[in-house]
Amino acid sequence: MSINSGSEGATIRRRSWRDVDLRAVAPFAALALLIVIGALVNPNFISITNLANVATRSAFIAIIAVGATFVISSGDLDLSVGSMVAFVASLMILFMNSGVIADPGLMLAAAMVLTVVIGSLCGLANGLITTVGRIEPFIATLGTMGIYRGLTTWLSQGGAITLRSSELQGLYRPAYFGSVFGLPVPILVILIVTAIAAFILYRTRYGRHVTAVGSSRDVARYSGIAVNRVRTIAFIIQGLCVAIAVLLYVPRLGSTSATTGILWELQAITAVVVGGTALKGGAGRVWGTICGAFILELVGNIMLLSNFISEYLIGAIQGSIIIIAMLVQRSLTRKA
Amino acid sequence: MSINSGSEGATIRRRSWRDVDLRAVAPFAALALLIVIGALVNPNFISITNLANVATRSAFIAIIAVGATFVISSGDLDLSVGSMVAFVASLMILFMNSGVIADPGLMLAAAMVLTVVIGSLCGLANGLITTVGRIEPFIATLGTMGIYRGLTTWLSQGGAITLRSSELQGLYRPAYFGSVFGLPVPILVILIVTAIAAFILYRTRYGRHVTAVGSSRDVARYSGIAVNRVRTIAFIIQGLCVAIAVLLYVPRLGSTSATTGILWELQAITAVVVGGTALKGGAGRVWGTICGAFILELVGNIMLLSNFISEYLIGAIQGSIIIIAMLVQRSLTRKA
Amino acid sequence: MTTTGEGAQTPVLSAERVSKSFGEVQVLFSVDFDVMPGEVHALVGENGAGKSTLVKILSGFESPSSGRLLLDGEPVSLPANGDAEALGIILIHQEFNLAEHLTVAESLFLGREVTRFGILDRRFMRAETRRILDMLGSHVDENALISTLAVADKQMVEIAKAISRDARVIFMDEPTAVLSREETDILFDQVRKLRAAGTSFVFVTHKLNEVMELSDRVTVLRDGQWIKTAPTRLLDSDSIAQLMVGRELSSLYPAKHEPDVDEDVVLSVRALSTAYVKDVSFELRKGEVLGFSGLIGSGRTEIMEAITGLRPRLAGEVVVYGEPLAAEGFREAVRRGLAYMTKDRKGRGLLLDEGMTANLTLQSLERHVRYGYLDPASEREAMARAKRRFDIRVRDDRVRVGRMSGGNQQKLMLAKVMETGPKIIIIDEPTRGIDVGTKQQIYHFIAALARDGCSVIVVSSEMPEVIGLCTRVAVMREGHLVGMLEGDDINEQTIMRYAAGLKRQAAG
Amino acid sequence: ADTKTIGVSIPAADHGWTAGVVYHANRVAQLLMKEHPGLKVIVKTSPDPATQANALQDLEIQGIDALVILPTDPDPLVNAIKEVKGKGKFVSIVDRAPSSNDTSVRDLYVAGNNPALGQVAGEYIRKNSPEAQVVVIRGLPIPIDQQRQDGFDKAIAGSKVKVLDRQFGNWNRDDAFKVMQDFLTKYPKIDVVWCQDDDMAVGVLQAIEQAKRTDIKYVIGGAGSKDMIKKVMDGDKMIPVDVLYPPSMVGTAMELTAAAIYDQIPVHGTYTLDATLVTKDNAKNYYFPDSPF
Ligand SMILES: Nc1ncnc2c1ncn2[C@@H]1O[C@H](COP(=O)(O)OP(=O)(O)OP(=O)(O)O)[C@@H](O)[C@H]1O
Ligand SMILES: Nc1ncnc2c1ncn2[C@@H]1O[C@H](COP(=O)(O)OP(=O)(O)OP(=O)(O)O)[C@@H](O)[C@H]1O
Ligand SMILES: [Mg+2]
Ligand SMILES: [Mg+2]
Repeated sequence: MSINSGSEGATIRRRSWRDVDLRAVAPFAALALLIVIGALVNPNFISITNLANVATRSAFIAIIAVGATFVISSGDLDLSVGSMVAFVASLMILFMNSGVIADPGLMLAAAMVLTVVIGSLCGLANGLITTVGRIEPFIATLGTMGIYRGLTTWLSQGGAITLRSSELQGLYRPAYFGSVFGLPVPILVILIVTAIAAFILYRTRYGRHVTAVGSSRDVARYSGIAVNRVRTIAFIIQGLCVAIAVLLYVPRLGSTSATTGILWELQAITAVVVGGTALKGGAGRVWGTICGAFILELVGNIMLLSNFISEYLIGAIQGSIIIIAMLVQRSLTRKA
Repeated sequence: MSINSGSEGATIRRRSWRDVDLRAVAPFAALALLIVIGALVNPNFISITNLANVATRSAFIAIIAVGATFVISSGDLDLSVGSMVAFVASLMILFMNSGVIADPGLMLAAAMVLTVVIGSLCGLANGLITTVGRIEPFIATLGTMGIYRGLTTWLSQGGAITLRSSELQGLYRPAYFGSVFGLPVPILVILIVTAIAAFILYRTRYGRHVTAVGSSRDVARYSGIAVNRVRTIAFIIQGLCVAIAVLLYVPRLGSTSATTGILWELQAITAVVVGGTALKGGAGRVWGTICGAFILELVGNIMLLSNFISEYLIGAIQGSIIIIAMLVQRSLTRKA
Repeated sequence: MTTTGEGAQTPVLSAERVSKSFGEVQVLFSVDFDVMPGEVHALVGENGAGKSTLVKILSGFESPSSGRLLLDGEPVSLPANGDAEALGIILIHQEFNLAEHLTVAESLFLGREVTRFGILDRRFMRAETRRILDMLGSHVDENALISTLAVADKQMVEIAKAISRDARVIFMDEPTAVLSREETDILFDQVRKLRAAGTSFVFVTHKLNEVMELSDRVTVLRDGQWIKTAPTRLLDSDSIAQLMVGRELSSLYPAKHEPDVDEDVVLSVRALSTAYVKDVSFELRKGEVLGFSGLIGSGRTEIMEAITGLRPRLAGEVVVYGEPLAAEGFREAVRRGLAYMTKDRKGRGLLLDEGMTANLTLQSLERHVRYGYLDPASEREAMARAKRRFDIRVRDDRVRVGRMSGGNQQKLMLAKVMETGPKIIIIDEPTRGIDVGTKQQIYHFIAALARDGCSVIVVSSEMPEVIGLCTRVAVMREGHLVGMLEGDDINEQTIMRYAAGLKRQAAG
Repeated sequence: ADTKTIGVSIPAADHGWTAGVVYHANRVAQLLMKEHPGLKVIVKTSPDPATQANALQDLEIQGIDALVILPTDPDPLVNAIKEVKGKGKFVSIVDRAPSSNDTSVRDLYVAGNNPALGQVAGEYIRKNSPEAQVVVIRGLPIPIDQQRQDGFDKAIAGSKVKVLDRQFGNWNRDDAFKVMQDFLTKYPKIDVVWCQDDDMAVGVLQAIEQAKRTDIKYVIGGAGSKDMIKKVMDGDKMIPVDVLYPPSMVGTAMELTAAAIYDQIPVHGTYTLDATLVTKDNAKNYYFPDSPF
């Protein structure tokens, strides 16, 4: 066997690198294509402000989708994230309105910690119902989706929950609207969250276990992996990501209602899949997910900036663009 | 080896049969439980009128879910059904409003044929995009969901499309409100559609192939099954079921709007899963699906009839009930 | 039976200068091969030699990169995806090809269902399935779901599926790898019957005694090259082995090394019961190689899985190094130095969509953690080590494990389990699908482990393996441990008598 | 020379009333552009607050001089609106007011009167059937819905009118149909249905008709869809009145805004539109057969 290992080995490595690269690159190619289209549609599109705007507001979906990448890679699905945003954000605002802590800085810090804790607990609940309760994740999280949304409606008594203290609001505003070295905070947060997620998924034991559990529960079990724990942690990571998204969401609008985050779960899942992660579980692509979230947001942005499309048809065109983007991706990958 | 074949074979056979039965029975047990709960909550619940109401209005979701059972069994997913209902119904009403055929009876017949054709074509489109385009069904049908919904919005200019001819309306009304031998037409249609579907799924070659394709694409391919054709036909069946649901939907309110059928896809999928079909593909349970659709509708009905639940919490309780129903089912199955 | 008059007849099916590459990796180099009417043609070679690939090409599941195929002397291009069945060319895949959600009868007729007036004739198909299974002496229930079947039963279903078809040539890619001797005999009877009726067989196996027993001609492949085709009667096992490996093989089994009687007991199993297995007790000493023999379905796998905590126990106790081991605690067991290698490499052993390294280190990732993160360099090293140690041969280092040859998958799985550095190793079917050369390496490897103070349990359906390797042999029958043999008692006859229920010891 | 841009951000047409908003916004946009040759009016629709906040940014990118916004949900959008206002643009808010509705948020507020919509309906019931047993079908759980409920409750406070039940119908015909069916099962006697939206009234009427119940005296919807106005005009017993909540208010706001940026008229403050009670007598004034709503 060693006879042909020399030359062959070399070509093989090159080929498979190209292969891997193209698969990972495909969503980025679709993104680039969209940017070109956008530039043609409206000259304002390509301005830094606009692109920064788009990137900034994709933050919520992007961050949630990073969490979804874990859940989906481990072979599950979480439909409750949209309602979870509403629920967690409501609790955060209610806590800040409660005024239990006088000092605004302290109050804000406490509220942020609380948010992270609640988000993780919501994720934990999803995880336990799915794994310990052995219910299909689709149904389990559809159930909790109803629960979180219902609780939000109840908390808000059908209305809105608004951050009352303008001092707190002023203090908190920069978390969404501010920027560091010219980089808007949300973009910074996306990058940090994704980098950490990529590290966890690709460079830690846990990440490897997620992939294994997603590709085959049985193999994972026979390899001594605590399958249910891995799955539950993935749900907790999802909850954590939701909490981070909430931390950015609350300073932006300063208020929530029962309609906050409606259909975000579908958008998050779409971002994950457009980014190249398979819904069946297995290998996850975190950077692809981010790219997918940008793509979704860009499509909407281009629609809005173009002035020749009947607003009634926006949905239809958005749908077509998603399909076309996937076809482009597919044909790129096929050539590899 | 033949030494122990006698007794061993027998025990195994008995065991697996019992297993199958309980699994299939579980959703019905959950349904029975709900009916008992309902009767306790409100004496009116158990009246024939109420139960008939519930069964009747579950018709749309039930029939759509029967189609979804095929798609899901073959390992795919169709998120576009809700928008497809809106789209097909709009076209049907627009056709009837167009007045191209003077005779109302003929017109109605033509419209019904048209509806069936359009539904099947929509299904075909979904199928081709998924199989020939090789796009994850989740994304492909999310795309067409946008497209059908967008086209509906455009057709209705955002408003409602209403059947204008009151003669036609009068003629068509019994299709939803009428009854045959005391059995409301929609219930009759559910039963017929389900019986046919069960026959196809369990008693024909095509049905067998659906299961095989959903269980393992490779095995199916290696067994000489035209995998893509089987999958595409499942999508067409889904389209057909949507068309049948539309045939019942239009006579009910005589009008559609851009909001018609919103989130019905989630309900249909939930019905399928609650009915015992696994989302991963493989075994489909048509009667279970119908039962799942009833369960969903019953939960809502019981909520409304009960007097002690805040209207804000209905969503939360509905979610909990679904989870509890699944847990009950699961524990029943586990004992098997 | 001796229809081997070469040249006299035209071959049913033949390959001329067939080559095959996957991407830029060539796995077959200009191979010639032919199948005569009514012969059994054995195809042998080391793991990864390209046997499965050749067989897939000849049955239309792969297309050759160059060269041509001839059917009845006429060039053909076989239809893809098993449609060659219509031409009477049938392949029993090395890896199972059954849908888990179907029943046995449904699987048997998948793709060629029998209908009456468009309705599936389920009763007929069930009866027909029963008939074929009975013919094969299989007790498998025709209504059972494939997912509930044991590995061996799945193999029988595959065989039944092939035999039930109207075949001219049947390719069998290691059909006996998971079968017991008895089942193999029944299979061979059927093969002989069909051969007499004119059906040809191509038989891929690593069991050279089976080659000698059944085949009329033998073709040897090595590293994708054709080496030799000859009538079986002109060869013997040793010469075939030599042709395969390209060198002389020393004795297959290493010298047995009996542990001292006063060695520590490292594992003791007391009155263990599960849903199927009843009241099993035994002890394992340091440095011992203990064999588990028995018929298929006798519960050996179940007891091992119960010991390691992969399956619920109903009663009994497992003590490891003097400390009891909790039930359902596979991870705990692994932590305490226990390792278990499954026999179901496709379903439970390996992640087929991942690469080799990810699989190798899956169970032992903690060894590759530096400062809290995984160190790819360390993993690569481990991979290189494992490739050397277990002689894992692939032509493309980044190949998905699912595409590796069966034997090399088996070696990778063994390597994966050994990566955890266990002290007590339970190996279920250690050499399933492994070529003789590598088999020898694995046997020596197991013996070396024992000498180094590890204890090994070998569960195997291959009697010679148990006999050649183990110092004690436990025999299971219908969920009971019926005998514990030592010394001269370890021979084929005695084991068989216990396994078949003709003899039984008091629980030991 | 006088090129100006007005951005109009409104909810996507997700039920009849919003469809009417879209219709009127586009209609008035055409009118305005004809009237002022240099004027560009960009109408954008958004399904939810987050998207609408994005739409505001996108409009800003296009260099608008004035913004007319009908918020999907006002409070979550306050910050986004302030952002625009902070850049010195003229901002008009239509219909749905944020809780802090002052000059720091907007220049002009054209108000549909949500509390009044509930109040007018409540007063009508109080006057015409003083001992009525009423079931209420609400919209979606968002603040405007709450305001309508509050207005209604205020109107019937202290009377013998009794609210039997309230449930959400999500401003959707099918959901309203379901809810009404269940109300009919639950209560043997219902006098009046208040469903505060004409879309939902369609489902309610069908449910009543199906049940062949005669105890229900009438149904009060709201908003003024052409179908319901027609019924009022024709003297339908079940729909004696409708409470106006005209989607055309967005057009009013656009006209006022154009006036503000062109004619430098000081248009500021709050313009509240009445929630007119449409009766058989005045119905034809509010009947627009061409509108999609
Ligand atoms: N689809 C594929 N893609 C890439 N490489 C492949 C593919 N199929 C087989 N190979 C490679 O071809 C070589 C020959 O494999 P093959 O399965 O034919 O071996 P084999 O002789 O059957 O071995 P074994 O006895 O272990 O079953 C192996 O190196 C394998 O990795
Ligand atoms: N009579 C029976 N009742 C219930 N289960 C049975 C019966 N006979 C066999 N089984 C099943 O068969 C399995 C025993 O097979 P197991 O794999 O443990 O045997 P084995 O000796 O390892 O055989 P193999 O050679 O297939 O590995 C058990 O898991 C059990 O579920
Ligand atoms: Mg092979
Ligand atoms: Mg075994």
